[in-house]
Amino acid sequence: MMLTLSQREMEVVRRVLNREPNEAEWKLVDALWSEHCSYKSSKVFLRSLPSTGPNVVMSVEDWQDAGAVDVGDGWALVLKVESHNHPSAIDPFNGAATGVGGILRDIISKGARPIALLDMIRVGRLDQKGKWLVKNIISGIGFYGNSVGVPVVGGELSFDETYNDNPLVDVACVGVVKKDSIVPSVVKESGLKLVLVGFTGLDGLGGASFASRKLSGLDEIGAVQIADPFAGKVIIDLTLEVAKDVSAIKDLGGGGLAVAVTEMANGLGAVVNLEKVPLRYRDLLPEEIIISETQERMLFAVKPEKVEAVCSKFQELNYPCAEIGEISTEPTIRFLYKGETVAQLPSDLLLNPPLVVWPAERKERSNSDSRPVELKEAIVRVMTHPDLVSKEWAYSQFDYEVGTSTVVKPGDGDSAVVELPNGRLLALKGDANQDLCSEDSYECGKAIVAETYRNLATVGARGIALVDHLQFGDPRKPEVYHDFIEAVRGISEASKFFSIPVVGGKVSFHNEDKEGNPIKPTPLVVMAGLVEGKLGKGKPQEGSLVLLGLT
Amino acid sequence: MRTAVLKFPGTTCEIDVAKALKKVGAEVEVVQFNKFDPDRYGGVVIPGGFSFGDYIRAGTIAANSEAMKRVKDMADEGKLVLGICNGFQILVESNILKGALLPNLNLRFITRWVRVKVRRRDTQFTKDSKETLFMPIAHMEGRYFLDDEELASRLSLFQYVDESGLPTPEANPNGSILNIAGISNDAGNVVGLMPHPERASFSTISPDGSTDGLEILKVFGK
Amino acid sequence: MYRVELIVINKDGVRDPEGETLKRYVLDPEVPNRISSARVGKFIELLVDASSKEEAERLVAKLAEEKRLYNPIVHKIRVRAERLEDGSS
Amino acid sequence: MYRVELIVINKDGVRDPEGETLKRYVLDPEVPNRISSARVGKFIELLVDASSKEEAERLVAKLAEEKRLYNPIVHKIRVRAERLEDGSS
Ligand SMILES: Nc1ncnc2c1ncn2[C@@H]1O[C@H](COP(=O)(O)OP(=O)(O)O)[C@@H](O)[C@H]1O
Repeated sequence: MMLTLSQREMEVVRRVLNREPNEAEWKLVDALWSEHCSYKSSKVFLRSLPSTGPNVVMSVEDWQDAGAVDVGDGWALVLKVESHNHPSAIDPFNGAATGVGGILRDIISKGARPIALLDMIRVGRLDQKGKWLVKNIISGIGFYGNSVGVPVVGGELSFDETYNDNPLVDVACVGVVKKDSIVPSVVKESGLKLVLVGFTGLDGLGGASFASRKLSGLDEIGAVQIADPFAGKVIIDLTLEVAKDVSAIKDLGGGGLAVAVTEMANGLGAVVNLEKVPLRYRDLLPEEIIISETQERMLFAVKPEKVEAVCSKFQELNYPCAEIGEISTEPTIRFLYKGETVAQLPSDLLLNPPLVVWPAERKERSNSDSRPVELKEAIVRVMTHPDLVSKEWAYSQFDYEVGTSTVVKPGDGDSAVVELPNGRLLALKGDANQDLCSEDSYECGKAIVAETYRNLATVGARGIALVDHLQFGDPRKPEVYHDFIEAVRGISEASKFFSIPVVGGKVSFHNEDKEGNPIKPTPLVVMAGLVEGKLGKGKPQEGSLVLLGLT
Repeated sequence: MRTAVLKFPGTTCEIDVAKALKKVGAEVEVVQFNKFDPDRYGGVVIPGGFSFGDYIRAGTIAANSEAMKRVKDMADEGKLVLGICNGFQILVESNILKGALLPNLNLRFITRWVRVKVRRRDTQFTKDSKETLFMPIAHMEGRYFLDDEELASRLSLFQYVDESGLPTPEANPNGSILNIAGISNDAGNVVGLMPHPERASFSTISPDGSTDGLEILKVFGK
Repeated sequence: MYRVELIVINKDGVRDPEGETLKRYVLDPEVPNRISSARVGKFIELLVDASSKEEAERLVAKLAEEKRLYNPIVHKIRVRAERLEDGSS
Repeated sequence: MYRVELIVINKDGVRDPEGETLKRYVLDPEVPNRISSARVGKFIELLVDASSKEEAERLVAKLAEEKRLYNPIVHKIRVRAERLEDGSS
């Protein structure tokens, strides 16, 4: 059994339970207490980000879901960003594609219709492997986004050797929903039925135990997730159709059913009958069903009398849908298989891992690699850097016109602009700056917020909300942790300065190369804004160039 | 005209098409493929997207559906049938229109605004339309092919052209024979094309404010 | 039980850009003059319940035709069945 | 001259949405219970100049690996060579 829990954490579990958990229970705790799901190393700092404001409809509760802001006429905008870095490093096509699928399901979990995607890609040296990575990442994003009919309206494509082994694939999505129809991710009453749609398979299983049992020598298999955008599209369409009939929606991401059920119960309890879970492979073990990370699945909490109505929609398209359990009053999460208890743990324990604060230390910076450069050489170097050449080959592979609302298209402006259902124009942009961040992460945190805002301003928009994504190396390394803390401080300060609520975000640690060196710190922000007055669009025909600010 | 917009699982453009059809005054209904009653409609539009994921080949699985047998009946009765992008692929895969749509020559998905020239006036869709139309394409498998060039030329309805109206190789985004962007049957009531007229129906999103797509769609408004 | 391979490939005379690109940009620079042709197609493998190799092949060929798993204007197919040892029939 | 087939297909245990969709929406409705599995992959056919079947297969397997014609994390390959009668070697 492979666990990521520390000795100290295991002690806490034993003490609270006053017994030794069984294997399935360890895996359950391991999934819920993972950095990915629990934010145990980052939560303390994330609390400093300003998450409220007059326009905030739904703020981020415990950093688990997308937030929403008011965009007028009864409409709310839901916004989220996420990365799929590690899967993209080993299987760039499916890794990037499943990243798109994941972010889309976050948006539909709120009952919102996804209307636009952004992709921010960072890869290393453009050697044979680098080219293979970019090419497949871009086609993977297009494959999923195009197939489900959500336009990819903008993004970034940047190159830096720090990403040689660890490319960064960030995707952001915005969706729209009537303010009074937002669906929560958590339940408030017991007696609701848990309904799961989609098959469960081997995908994302830690691998070790399964591989050694059945597929000797193929340890990575479980870790590979294959994208199925067709299933993704069915899920999007039908989830939005049944949203009015359900009490809560949760998508299944990292940690699978274990995490979705526990977080949905939110302190109440749940009973899940694992034999009712529709399986793609008959011989999955009960504890594997609990933590499988198969894509294109959703969990609904549904009033008993509505279950039939919800499932019949899916069954009509031959898509599996099953009632697998219910929400209980007793605050315990119980997984049963044919009546036998597989795992039984207090909700409280699962939802509250011991938080950690690692030692932090500022790294000595050396400015040694600066040398005098000739102006001509500098200009040529800058103008031919792959970061700055036309990205048309990339964005022309995305269907950025679907939805008939993309007003400012990729390549046409510094921000993308899409038309909202109420006729208002929404500007979107994502930015990061790994070079500045490796110099001074605090200044960089401020600078990327300001840069994103400037990009919105070029189309005449004022920022209304942002989401951030904090990508760093191993938090147990003091310099890495220091940079992380400082970046959050910078983003927080700038967001407060501009009065822009941070309505969501994500943290991705452990981004490092094969030798264990961390990537340059790469916090990233995505901002949404509304165009006020006239849209700034198109190429200027005449006029003077005016430069603002000190050079 | 009462017009059905036929939705398969994986169709992505049904809302856009319905929006554009309403603009020309058509009475539009988006219909699920398994609930399609052709007798209720004077015309049908099969919109773009990735029906059944476009697995095996674009349009193949949808072409096997009952719904497409009914579309065939409508076509035979002389009703209006329009297939856009994936809809064109489905019409070809169902043998309602002749030929094949192969992967683009550059093997990549391509989004781009293109100009097409109207080559025939004997269809209800084009009998009084403008000479050239500006519309976007967005597809992976749009290279029109037919093993009989003479026939292809006869069916050819829209042809990719450059700024000066010539069907040059540079104007051909995907390698279609004879720069074919769309075809019609001999009777002129069934049309399939790769460009998206519904995306060229709103001046806010077209690069030059034009709305040439309406030229093709307006027949449903009658 | 039979394992049946259905291979769908462009007819001779229909361009195959994937094969051409593979040959020109990947294979020829690596092993010049060793590879005189490259064609790329689709591979479909089915496990079929049938009473003989011929029946399995006939069934798959019929399905390919009727369900248009290939487009006869551009593609040709090859069907090959092989009996599986532990099959039930 | 050898005709070499290179088949690239998802590993066992790695799911194959294309095969699943084909089975669920096309094959099962047409011939229920006759087909127990459908997998879809890529088919590459090369004409290779080599001195033996083994050498031809080795060359193609090496090219597949080095030129990333498949991703070993996700795919497995099969390589099969066959001597052509009128071949030059
Ligand atoms: N990965 C990508 N996906 C989609 N659009 C992209 C991507 N990378 C760049 N773009 C688009 O290409 C255009 C130019 O990009 P870039 O050169 O990075 O501009 P900027 O320096 O202003 O950010 C922008 O419209 C941007 O949204």
